[in-house]
Amino acid sequence: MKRFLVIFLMLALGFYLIQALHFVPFGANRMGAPADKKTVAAFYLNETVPQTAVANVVTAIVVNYRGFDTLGEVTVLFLATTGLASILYKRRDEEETERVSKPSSTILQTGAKVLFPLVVILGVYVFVHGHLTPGGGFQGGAIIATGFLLMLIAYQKYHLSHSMLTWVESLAGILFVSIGLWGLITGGTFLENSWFPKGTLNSLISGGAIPIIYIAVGFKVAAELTGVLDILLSTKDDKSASNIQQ
Amino acid sequence: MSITPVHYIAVPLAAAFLIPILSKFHKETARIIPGLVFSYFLVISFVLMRQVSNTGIISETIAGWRAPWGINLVFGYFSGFFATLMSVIGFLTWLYSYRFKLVDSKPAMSYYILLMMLVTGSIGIVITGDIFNMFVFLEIVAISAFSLTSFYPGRDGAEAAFKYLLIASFSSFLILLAVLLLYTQTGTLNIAELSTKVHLIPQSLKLTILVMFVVGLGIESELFPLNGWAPDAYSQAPAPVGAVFAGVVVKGGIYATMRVMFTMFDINEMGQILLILGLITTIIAEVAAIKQTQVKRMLAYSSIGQMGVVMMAIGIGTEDAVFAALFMMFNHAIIKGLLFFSTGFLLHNSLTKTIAEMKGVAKKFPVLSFMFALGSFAIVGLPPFSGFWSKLYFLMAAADAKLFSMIALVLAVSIVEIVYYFRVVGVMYYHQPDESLPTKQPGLNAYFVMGFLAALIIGVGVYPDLITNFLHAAAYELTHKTEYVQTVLTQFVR
Amino acid sequence: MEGLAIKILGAVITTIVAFAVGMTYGGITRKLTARVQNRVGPTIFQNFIDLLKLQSKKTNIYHGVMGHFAPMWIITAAITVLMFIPVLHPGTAWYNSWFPNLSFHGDLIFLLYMMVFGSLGMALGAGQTGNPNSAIGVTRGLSQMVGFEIPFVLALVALMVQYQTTSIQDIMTVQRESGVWMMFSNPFSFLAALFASLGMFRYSPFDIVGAPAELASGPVSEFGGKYLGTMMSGGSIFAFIKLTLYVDLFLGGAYSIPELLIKTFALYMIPVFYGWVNPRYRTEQAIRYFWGWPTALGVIGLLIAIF
Amino acid sequence: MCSFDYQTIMSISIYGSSVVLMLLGLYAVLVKKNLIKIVIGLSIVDSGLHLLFVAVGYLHNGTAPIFSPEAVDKVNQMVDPVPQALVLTAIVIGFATTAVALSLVIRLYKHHKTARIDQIKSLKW
Amino acid sequence: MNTLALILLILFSGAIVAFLSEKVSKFLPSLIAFISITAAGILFYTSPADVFNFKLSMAGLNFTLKIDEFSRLFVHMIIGLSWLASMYAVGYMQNKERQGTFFFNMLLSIGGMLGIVAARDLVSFFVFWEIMTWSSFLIVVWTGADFRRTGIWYMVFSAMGAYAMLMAIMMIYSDIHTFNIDEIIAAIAEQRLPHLVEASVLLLFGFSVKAALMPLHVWAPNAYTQAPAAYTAIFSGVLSKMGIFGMALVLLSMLKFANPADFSLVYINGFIGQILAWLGAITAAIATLYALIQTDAKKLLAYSSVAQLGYITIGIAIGTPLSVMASLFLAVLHALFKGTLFLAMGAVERQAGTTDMTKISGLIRRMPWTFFVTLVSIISLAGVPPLAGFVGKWMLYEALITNGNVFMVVVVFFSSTAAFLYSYRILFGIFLGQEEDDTAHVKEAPLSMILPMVVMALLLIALGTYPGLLFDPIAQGMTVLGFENVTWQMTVLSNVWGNTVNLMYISTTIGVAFVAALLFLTLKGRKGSRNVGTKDISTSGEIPLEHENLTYQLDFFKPFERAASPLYRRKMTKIYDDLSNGLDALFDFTRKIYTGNGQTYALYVVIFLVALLIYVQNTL
Repeated sequence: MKRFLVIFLMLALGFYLIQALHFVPFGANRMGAPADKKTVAAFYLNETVPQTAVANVVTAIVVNYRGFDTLGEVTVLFLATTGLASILYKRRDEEETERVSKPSSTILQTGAKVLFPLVVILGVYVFVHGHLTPGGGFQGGAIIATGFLLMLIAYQKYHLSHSMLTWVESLAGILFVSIGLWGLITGGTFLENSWFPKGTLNSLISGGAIPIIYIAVGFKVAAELTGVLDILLSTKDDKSASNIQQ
Repeated sequence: MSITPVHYIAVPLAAAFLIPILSKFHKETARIIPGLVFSYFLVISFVLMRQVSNTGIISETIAGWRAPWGINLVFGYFSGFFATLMSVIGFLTWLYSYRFKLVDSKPAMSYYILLMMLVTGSIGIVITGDIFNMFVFLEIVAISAFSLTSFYPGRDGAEAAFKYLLIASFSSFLILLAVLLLYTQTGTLNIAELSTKVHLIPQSLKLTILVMFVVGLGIESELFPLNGWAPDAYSQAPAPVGAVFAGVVVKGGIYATMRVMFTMFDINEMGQILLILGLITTIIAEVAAIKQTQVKRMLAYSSIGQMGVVMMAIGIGTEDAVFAALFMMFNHAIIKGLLFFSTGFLLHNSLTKTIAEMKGVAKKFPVLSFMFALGSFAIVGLPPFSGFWSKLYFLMAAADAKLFSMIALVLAVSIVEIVYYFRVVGVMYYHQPDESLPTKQPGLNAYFVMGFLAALIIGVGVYPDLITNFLHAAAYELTHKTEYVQTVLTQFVR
Repeated sequence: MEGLAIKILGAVITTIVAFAVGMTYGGITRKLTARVQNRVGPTIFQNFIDLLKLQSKKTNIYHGVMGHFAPMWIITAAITVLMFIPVLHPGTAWYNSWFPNLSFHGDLIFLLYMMVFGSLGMALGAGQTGNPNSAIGVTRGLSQMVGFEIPFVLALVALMVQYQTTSIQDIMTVQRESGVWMMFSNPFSFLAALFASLGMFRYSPFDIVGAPAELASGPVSEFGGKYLGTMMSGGSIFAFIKLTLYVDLFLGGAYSIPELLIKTFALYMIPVFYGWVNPRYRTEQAIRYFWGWPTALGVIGLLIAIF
Repeated sequence: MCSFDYQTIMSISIYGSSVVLMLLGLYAVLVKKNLIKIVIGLSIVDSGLHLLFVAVGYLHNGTAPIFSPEAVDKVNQMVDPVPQALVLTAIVIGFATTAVALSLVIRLYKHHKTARIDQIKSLKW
Repeated sequence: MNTLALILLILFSGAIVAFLSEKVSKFLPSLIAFISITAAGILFYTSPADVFNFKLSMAGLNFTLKIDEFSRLFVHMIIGLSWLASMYAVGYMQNKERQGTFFFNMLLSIGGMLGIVAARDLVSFFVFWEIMTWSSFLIVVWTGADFRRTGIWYMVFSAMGAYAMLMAIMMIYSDIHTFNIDEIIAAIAEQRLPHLVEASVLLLFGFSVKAALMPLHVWAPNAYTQAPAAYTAIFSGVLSKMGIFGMALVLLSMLKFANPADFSLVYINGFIGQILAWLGAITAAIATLYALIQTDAKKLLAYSSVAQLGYITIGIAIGTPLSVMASLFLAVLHALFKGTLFLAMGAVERQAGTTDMTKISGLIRRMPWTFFVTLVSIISLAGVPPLAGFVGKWMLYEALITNGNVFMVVVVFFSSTAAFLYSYRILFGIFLGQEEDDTAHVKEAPLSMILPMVVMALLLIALGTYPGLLFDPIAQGMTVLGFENVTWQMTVLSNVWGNTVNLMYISTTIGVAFVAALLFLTLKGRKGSRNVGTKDISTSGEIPLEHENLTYQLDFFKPFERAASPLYRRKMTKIYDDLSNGLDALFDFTRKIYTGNGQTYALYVVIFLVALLIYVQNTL
């Protein structure tokens, strides 16, 4: 009964979604010519290179034009780790719990050992070149986190230093905010990019503060994602659950 | 460096990132830094409100890009009202929970960070001028709220948080979809520019977008069929967080609704629907509240009911109605705050937090019980407390719109409200305590917080002009969007 | 000053007449009742003899202040009501010289309430004696009063509405001028009032207050000597008052003492006769009785009076 | 009947798959009883939505909005960069939500010894 | 400083000080209350009449307070009775807990009442009305017994009334955008008020609640009973009169100005008046019937108050000069005698520990002064001449008869005859009858409690002969209501048919006869008379034994009850109970929407989304 109701609802919703998407023809140019700067997108395409000297427009948008969103986004991640820590918080006496995953095979362990540095390096590459190539802090951070995931799965006794993660994510966050605040302090606006030399287009050191922010974001994301994975993996169905005070 | 709206966001974020490091050196920093931030909020609010009254709406650019290109923050009377209210409630909540005994430093740290970010996120919703940015702040609020809801270990907190998360995911999905569709049609995400361009959207699509906003933001502002999460979340979160939910988080949702409905679109397009939704919400919530056995759950339903009335006022959509809605929100924030704060100690050691456990607490906690009773009197709208005026103004606005049947229904559910609030007061004062629960006496900080709120309730009740002029300005600003749009779109670059 | 003296004299004469008539009627009733029941019975003047005996007895028992006040209360009420009732037709020679009293200064509603005054005193006195029978008697009496008051008031209101006045003199004058007694112009109201009078006189079957068999005379059971004597006198005056009121209201009043005596005696015999043929009611039966036909008659009479 | 040219097929397949993903996810959320499946459903909804984000920014024969030295002049063929930036944010937020959701599921499972949503309703009415 | 504002300020700040001063001394709040009321009274009576005028513009609304001649009548009542009651309360509340709360609310409600009668705009009227309501609510529940039945019901009914008023106020506002009563009256005269009839009916509904009119009276008996006696006197004496005040305002002040040319309006006006009057009559009858089966003296008086308010309502609703005068006279009188009675019951409660008439009796020798004031008030209540109650009753009957409301007269007469029953019940139940051993220790109340009662009792006696003392302010007040040139005489009552009753003669006759009888009976055979106790009696000629139960208190009017059993069958409380149970079930059913299953909530969201989409796409 409920199933049919849901199917009906889905069909109706689908109908209205499609009806709505009918007004959004696929592949049509809705931003207008970049030179006209009629829409935000056109403005970005037109102005990114002259204004910020960043090759990757998406990066420019993410870090500069809409940098505030990114700050929020980083905060969301930060809150997720903080929240996770409090949701799955264990008292000291139960801290020494094992990881939930089963012991893994030698193949995985060996492979992980080999792959881990490569994955981390790839991640670092991705976020360092975020302003030049597709990719960036988030992507790089995520790649690094997968490396740690691999290690966490492969080695049951693999211990991450939470203190280290905290330091990394906090410092990266502080870096991001202080770059933003620097703009404010120097009399401009928050997250302002103009005080930093722009550099030349398509070189590693270009785009002013954008790469710095993106690297900070990369570290932060990597640390946070790793932290999340670690917390999730190291929680198990422990016996003490029943006597936790409600 | 002069104070600008972005301080509302940048300072707490810096603080939040700092706390994990600093608390490694000294555990108390996790408590104190949020307090400093909240105090700074008060300073910002005060300075900015003065600035607004001198020079009009403040529009601040981020990253140095002029309004449609970059994200901008807008601070006028309307946003300022919300930001100030949130700052005050946030500060009071921090002060109130300052001495909360927490198991050890780590959850305490999470608690204060999450609390701070809950308020910050809500203020972000309020001051941002960009619709996608608003979404991001909504998510910041949501994630902090999930974590705070399940803050107490135990199963019920997690259950409440999961329901909240499940429903809030729908909210973010719909808002995101609506923002995407808006973007495809107008090519911009700036609220001011959107308001000049929404007429370009085909009617059918516009309605779909509006519906998505109504549902998505309706979840945040606890409209009827969308509010299943609310009672659970309110009742499971720690009591001060309940106050923040009622005083800050919901206000963010309502603000977003108002901003979208008034500034971006025209309220008349969805006004009727909001009106009816608000009415249904009020009726069902109050009806559900009367049957509650848990105090905090009852307060939660009551909050929903109040928000229903606020939504009705928004649905009416005139300047007077908006004024009434703002007044009501102000009252709701301070009164519900007082109620949650006093229940926090009254039921401090209770496991089930039922009304029956409050039997005769007035003998042991005369001041707390008095505060609760005062809050009850105020929230049901008895003069000379502040709740009365907002009710009066709402009714006046509704009467202006000739919505008599609606007035009648709202007044009828007010009677229900009286019944359940007074029942609790009766239990507190006129029942003999049957067992002595080892309860905790509040500290001076909690007394200060409650005393302040009580003074505010009585002060505004006796002399509503303390706040009405300000609210009138806010209502005027919202219903006359030209100033907002012009300030944002024509501002000088840098 | 002379007028005042005459008034006082008239008042005294009125009181004496009322007292004598009431006592005598009581005696006649006792005699008649005895004859009907095939007994010899006391003399007609037995009541006077009783009174003499009571007043000359030494009163040993003092039941507290209310017990002391009760008889006075009754006699005061009786005299006051008597003063405000026109014994004879206004304008007649007899009336002007001897019975002017104060009857221009009161009206029907005042009389209705004033008549309760005495009962109230009695009730209070009876209450203080602490005798449960007295209290039971009082409650019965009050209950019965609520019973018969409804038809009575219906009749009186009909009267007042019909003649557009609340003054007794005016009612009498109207009856005299039109020559039609109320009894004939609105027989339903008259009947209702008549039924009410059955309760008012407290003869069997409505003698539930005194109820000699079970309550030992009820309210008065604890009184003796001067107290009981005074109460008896008051009661006699009240009997006269009630009869006179009925005559004034429904039988066109009287022009002379003999006419008054004839009319009152005729009226008085109705409850007496009724009592002979009926055993005592229980209280609720009595109340139900009054709320039955008498009330219906009263309503009809009132409707007639309105339209 | 519309002609099945490249554009239509792409439109149907991309939009269609994103809509289908969203609806499938929603279906899972609304019907599946297992908490993990519900969380997966939420993720699927998110994926569909993210796909839609990218899809609406697409331009026919467009290129990535990156000014590589050889493509500096292709500015007119670049796809809309804004939805791509937005979707980045959305993905991260989706990740955060999922992480919190999973942690809540873990805790719920710990206390209720079940992951069926219809058996976890100690808070009601 | 404006005098009126100062009076209100004194009362309100006195309330707060009294509340706080409890911490210092238990005795202090009562003293502060007494002092504040005294100060307010002195201020009121020493200021010239034209200074009671106060305007305030706040929060976009204009508040106007003004004491006109009509209000002045009520102010006399409020200040007078409150002053006496607060004097009484000093002794009455001695050694009780939570005095601060009590006196706080007492002063607040007194201030609220003053505000109500002074208000010349509907918002301040409503504000003061609500302040009065909740402060009296707090006193009603002060003892804490039976909170649900007493407190919640009182509050719910009050709220129903208040919100009906608010609804009416909003209707008026939507028509003419003002709250000022004078402007509203002007608008009525100019027929600019389309919602006049609805608004008036709603307003009257609201006032009927406070005046405890028939279907809305169920809160009153419990509330009057539960409040401490010192306050019940005010509660029943003047607070309930606020409903009467409001009715007078609507019926006589507002509706009267409806254009006579508008036939339907006039018709409705008369119709409303008739309905209200009949409700009042039925209230009087039913409440009297319930009063006489009570065993608790306060509850009995509570029902009696409801009945008396019924009479008062009739007079206002009929709206002829005589009836309004009767009504206002009765209103003042009711304040006096019911105030005295409640105070006396309070004294009994304080001295003997209870007012349950099955538990105490025979207190006449222990508390003679209390008995005296009770007797005087009861005689007034019963309307027996020569005390003041008769005057009010007489005027009411004459007004009804001369106005042609003949069947109403019968109903009213029935109820006031039945009132004799409970009048006797209360006198007998507490003061007369057998003296019990467990009440042997009872002493008379202290002087500070006796004095206020005696003052009021003396007033009742005086007004019985000189009602003109009260007719003067009433006639002045009625001028404001539009009854100009109401004739009245100091000691003579008269109706429109020209019939008169001379109270002077009545009192003189009674006095002379009484004195004569007193002399006769007291002087005759004084010697040898023996003062005996209540056990010294003969029942059916037998001397009762020691253990024999001679107390007759239970089922006092059982025969009457049996006779009138059809009238007792339907209890209004039962109907309300059924209603509230039904609502409860409905509420319980409704909240099942919140099933607790998160998935269901999600389903709601999607259903709602789809429904809204379908609705919006297909209709807008």
